Amino acid sequence: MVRVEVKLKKGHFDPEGDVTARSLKDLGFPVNNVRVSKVYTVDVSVGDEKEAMSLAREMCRKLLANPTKDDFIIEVLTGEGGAD
Amino acid sequence: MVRVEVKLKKGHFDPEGDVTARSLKDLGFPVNNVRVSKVYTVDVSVGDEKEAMSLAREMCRKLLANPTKDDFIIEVLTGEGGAD
Amino acid sequence: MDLERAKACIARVGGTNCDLELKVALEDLGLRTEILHMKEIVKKGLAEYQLLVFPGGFSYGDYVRAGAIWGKEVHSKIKSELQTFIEENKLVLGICNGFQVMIEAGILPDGEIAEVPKAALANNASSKYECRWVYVRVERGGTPFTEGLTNGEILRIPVGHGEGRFLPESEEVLRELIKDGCVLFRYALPSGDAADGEYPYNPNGSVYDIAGICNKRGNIMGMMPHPERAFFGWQLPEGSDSLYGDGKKIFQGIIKYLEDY
Amino acid sequence: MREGLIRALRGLPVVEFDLSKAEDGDLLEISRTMGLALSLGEMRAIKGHFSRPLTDVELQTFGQTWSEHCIHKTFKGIIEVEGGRVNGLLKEYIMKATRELNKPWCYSVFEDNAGLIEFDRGYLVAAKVETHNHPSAVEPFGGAATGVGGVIRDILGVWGEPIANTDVLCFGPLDLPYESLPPGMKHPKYIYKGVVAGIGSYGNNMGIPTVSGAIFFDSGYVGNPVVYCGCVGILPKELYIKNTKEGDYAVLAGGRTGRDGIHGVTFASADLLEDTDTLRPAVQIPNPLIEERLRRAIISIRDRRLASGITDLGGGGISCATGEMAHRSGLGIEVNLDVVHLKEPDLAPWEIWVSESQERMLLSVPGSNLSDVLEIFENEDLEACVLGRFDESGKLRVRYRDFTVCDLDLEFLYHPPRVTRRSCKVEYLPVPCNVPEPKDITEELLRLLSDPNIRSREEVVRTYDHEVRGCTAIKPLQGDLAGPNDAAVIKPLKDSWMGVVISCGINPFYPDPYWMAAASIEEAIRNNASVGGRRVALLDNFVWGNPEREDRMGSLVRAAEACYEFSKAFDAPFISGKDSLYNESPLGPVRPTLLITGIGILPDIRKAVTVHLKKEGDPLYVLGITKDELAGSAYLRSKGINGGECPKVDAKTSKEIIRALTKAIDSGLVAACHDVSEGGIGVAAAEMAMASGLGLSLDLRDVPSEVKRSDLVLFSESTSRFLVEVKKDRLREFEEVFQGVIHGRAGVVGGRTFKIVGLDGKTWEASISELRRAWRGG
Ligand SMILES: Nc1ncnc2c1ncn2[C@@H]1O[C@H](COP(=O)(O)OP(=O)(O)O)[C@@H](O)[C@H]1O
Ligand SMILES: [Mg+2]
Repeated sequence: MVRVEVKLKKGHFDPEGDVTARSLKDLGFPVNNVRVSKVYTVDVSVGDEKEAMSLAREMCRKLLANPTKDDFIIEVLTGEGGAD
Repeated sequence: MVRVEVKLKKGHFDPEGDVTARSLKDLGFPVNNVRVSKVYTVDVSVGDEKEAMSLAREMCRKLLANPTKDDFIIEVLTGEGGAD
Repeated sequence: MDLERAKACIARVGGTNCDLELKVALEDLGLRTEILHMKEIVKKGLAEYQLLVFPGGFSYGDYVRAGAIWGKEVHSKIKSELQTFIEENKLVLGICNGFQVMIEAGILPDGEIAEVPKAALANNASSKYECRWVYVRVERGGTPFTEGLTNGEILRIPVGHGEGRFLPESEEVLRELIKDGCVLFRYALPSGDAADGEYPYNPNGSVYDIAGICNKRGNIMGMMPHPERAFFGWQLPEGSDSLYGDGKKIFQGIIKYLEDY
Repeated sequence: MREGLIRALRGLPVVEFDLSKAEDGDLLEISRTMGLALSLGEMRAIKGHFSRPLTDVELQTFGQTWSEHCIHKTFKGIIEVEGGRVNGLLKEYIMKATRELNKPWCYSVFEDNAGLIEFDRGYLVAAKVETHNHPSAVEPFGGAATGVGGVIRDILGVWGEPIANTDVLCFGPLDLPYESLPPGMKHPKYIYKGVVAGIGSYGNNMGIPTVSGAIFFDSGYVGNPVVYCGCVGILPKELYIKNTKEGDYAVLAGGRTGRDGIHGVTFASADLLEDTDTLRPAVQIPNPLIEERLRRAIISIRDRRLASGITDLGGGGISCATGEMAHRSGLGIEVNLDVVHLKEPDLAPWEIWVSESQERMLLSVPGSNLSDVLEIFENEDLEACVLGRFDESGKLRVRYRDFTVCDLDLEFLYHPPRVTRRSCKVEYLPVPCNVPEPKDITEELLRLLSDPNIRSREEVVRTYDHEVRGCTAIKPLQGDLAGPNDAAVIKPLKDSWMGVVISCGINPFYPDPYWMAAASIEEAIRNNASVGGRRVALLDNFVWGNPEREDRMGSLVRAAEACYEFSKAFDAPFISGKDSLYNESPLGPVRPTLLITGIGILPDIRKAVTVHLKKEGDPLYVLGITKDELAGSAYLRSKGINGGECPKVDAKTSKEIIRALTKAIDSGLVAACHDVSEGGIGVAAAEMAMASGLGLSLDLRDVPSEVKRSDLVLFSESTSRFLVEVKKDRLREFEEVFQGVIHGRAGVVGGRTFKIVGLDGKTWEASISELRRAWRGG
């Protein structure tokens, strides 16, 4: 199981975050700023952590992220639990 | 700074995850399943961790999650760093 | 009430984009219609209107969830105003994004403007935006919005949305809806049978093929399909010799209700 | 850089260049390090003109204004051809045709952001098509989305209310092996999905129906995907106000200005040679939510006649928008950069000046209306600032923190040295091709139907809202079965039955650039006529490789020549267009691609004709003659065979056929119609059947044809042909209309199957569901 978080690179304006922050403020929350990112929890069939990591990196490169605008963080989840 | 991850409840069908899994399989990745969730990194002006936590819970109730389909996980981020 | 004195308010915020065609439809039936930005509604209230419409579009970019941000804005800005409006038995209609707004605002299914919604319009089972004509079956005629329609009647109306999969909070909510006759429209096969989840007749995977629901009193209704895009005969995909399409029937009901109001 | 050429300006984030001391090498280095993309000749011209040092803001102004994108250097330049020179492709070909045709209904052409033609009841229709290739190659979703956003602003920039979008897309093959991609290049599948999602998202969010387009796959697009975005709008003629006066204020409204999209223009002109991932600053994040509000505000400012002029911010950002507006009004302007709303605080003045951040518009507003205009923007939650004021100086002056950081003569700025390009002759010399005669024609047909270039586009088109605004009379997809209509028809006015007919023609696979262009023009007109459209205005969009290479230039010249010839011959003027050059990648140049968009009218949309067969027993006609013209055809390509004759266009015959067809449609004789294009009669007939679920039978012996083999008759791509279902009881009238015009009654609607009778009398049959399986996949 790997967890890939894809988020806009620093410095890029995040329209969704902007709208969300405004709405939260309207609702009375003391919010300064919001950034929105996406998380893919991927159930992969691989042997070890290292392989999972390199596969996830490849997934980001090919589909999940665009290095021109996104940063991504990969985390290999071990132990029980799964993509439900 | 709080991090709110909003994800579909267990057992709920995730169309986006489904499509993503299919694309990844298409690309030859040994993927069984994908779930997609959204993360809001919220910069809030509050005193302590406890207050941040309860505020975040309130944000979920009032805007970020729809209890019919969503679960959420809140994490209070301490230390430096910020919503960029 | 004299139709000449009646007035409709089409609400809008940034990202609303189906307001003009709605105005065209309502005005074609002789109902005076104004398009009001939420800001103006906050300022002047709803007292002078008998029909409030939340139209389609992408309010606030559909960020967070479709309809969520506007839905919550309804809470923070016009809740009591709207409550009064509903209690006076005036009509509230939500189409597409407007339906999403009403669900997120908790106006439907209950008609109470609940803090926490009891249903969701989740993303389509296909995970894609779907623009297509569907067969909508009338489940209950004779309500303000289905006046003049008969049970089982089939309407041709298009949908256009990415998040229209109706999900009730629980089995029980669904049972109640059905029992109370609050399911007004369901997606159907061309034959008239319920689509029973079959894609693309049920374009989004809605539970129980739900395309539109109302509150118990029947004065609040939300639907995913766009009757304003099926108002005139020429809008129909097969073309039509008649001046009007099926969408008009829904607006016709509204007019009748307002005349009797 | 050499000592003494450059110095910082007293405490400002501005540097000055002393060009007088610069040698040629220095000039080139300045151009390169500043990202100006100016040639030595251009740098010399600048040097020669000034006796004082120039600021970076000024140099950037030249870089932007003299870019390929803003000033169309190549299309306005001189071209050396065999035995002479062409004095500008635009002037000698494209615009010349329009000028000579001199149509009274052409209201404004090649002038403003979009072409404007007369419509009904005092309204004008505006149309513009743009490309956004490089941005889409780098960031498919954002690139395509901002392409849509940009062309919508072109329509807003002529005070048009957008009513429809179009998109024509070309990608590499989706099954391309990953290993064959050079590093940094994105896979066609990634690009395809992102681009389609971006187009849909922006249009849907704006509430503008995306109604017409095409998708191609070819290895010639792997390194250079092509993304055309078009927009059509409508406006009352009397509200087309372009009357900027001295003393008017320049108001900038919409999104904030940031570093995103800095040097987008020069980026669009530079070969895409590097690892695309490193070109980050040009990536833009689309925000349709702002543009939706901009549209509201602008239409309301228009309706209240509060502004004296308007233009969009596209290539070159504020620098080009202000310069162009001042120049075309015969004025000057002083701009104040301090008031611009910024996304990040520390932008240098030159960055603010040239940034191409999206979703911004520029208006000129008389002082008396200024507060009203600002209030409208405020009511729509839009930021706006009073950027400057127009004056009679004839200069472009820019202030930053009380310093003048730019002071240029508009006359000089807008008269760059003309470039000269060389070309070599490019011509297709047909070689005979040997196509083995297939045993089973049905099999060939099924294979063609499943060809990536012919397959159903339903999967994509349904993700575009094509019904929003409630004005789409003829949809891109016909009915539940999603038959491919030839053109979309929009009914924009409540009180008029007149429709705007939107079609396109594009044949990138035809090997001869001249006939490729001719066929594309004819196809755009034919698609228009197919649903009942007429009085077609054309838009040209060239996507070519590096014009500094003689072969690329040679084919460009040939294609442009055909544009002149056939625009004239078809009586269809060009009203707008655009070129996108320098589409090169490590894999070579883009496949030269010319998109012709046709904007026609239909007096009464209730008479529009669709693709699906209507009634059992109706006769089927083939209009036009089928020739042995298979070069570049889907049939030959599917077999990997080159050679053959390129489909040509006989304008006279084509016009006769179209004239008769229009008459037949107007008289209500035609039940269904489909133009014959990719995949020939075989595919066209199959599409009609699949669109309706009705069967048909077609006897090839009755098809007007010069070809002696059944497969070639079925799959030839000769131009000027239609398949028409005629109402059975109106058959005699139809025959009358078509007297003396090439046509053949070759089939009949009905039966349960799709049936072809070959030249030898042999019958081939397929079930409709079999066809549909192949065409829709799965
Ligand atoms: N290759 C071309 N063919 C026809 N018209 C063109 C071509 N290039 C530019 N034009 C026309 O010249 C005018 C100005 O073009 P341009 O400066 O590119 O507009 P914009 O900057 O608003 O996109 C437009 O009306 C455009 O249609
Ligand atoms: Mg422009």
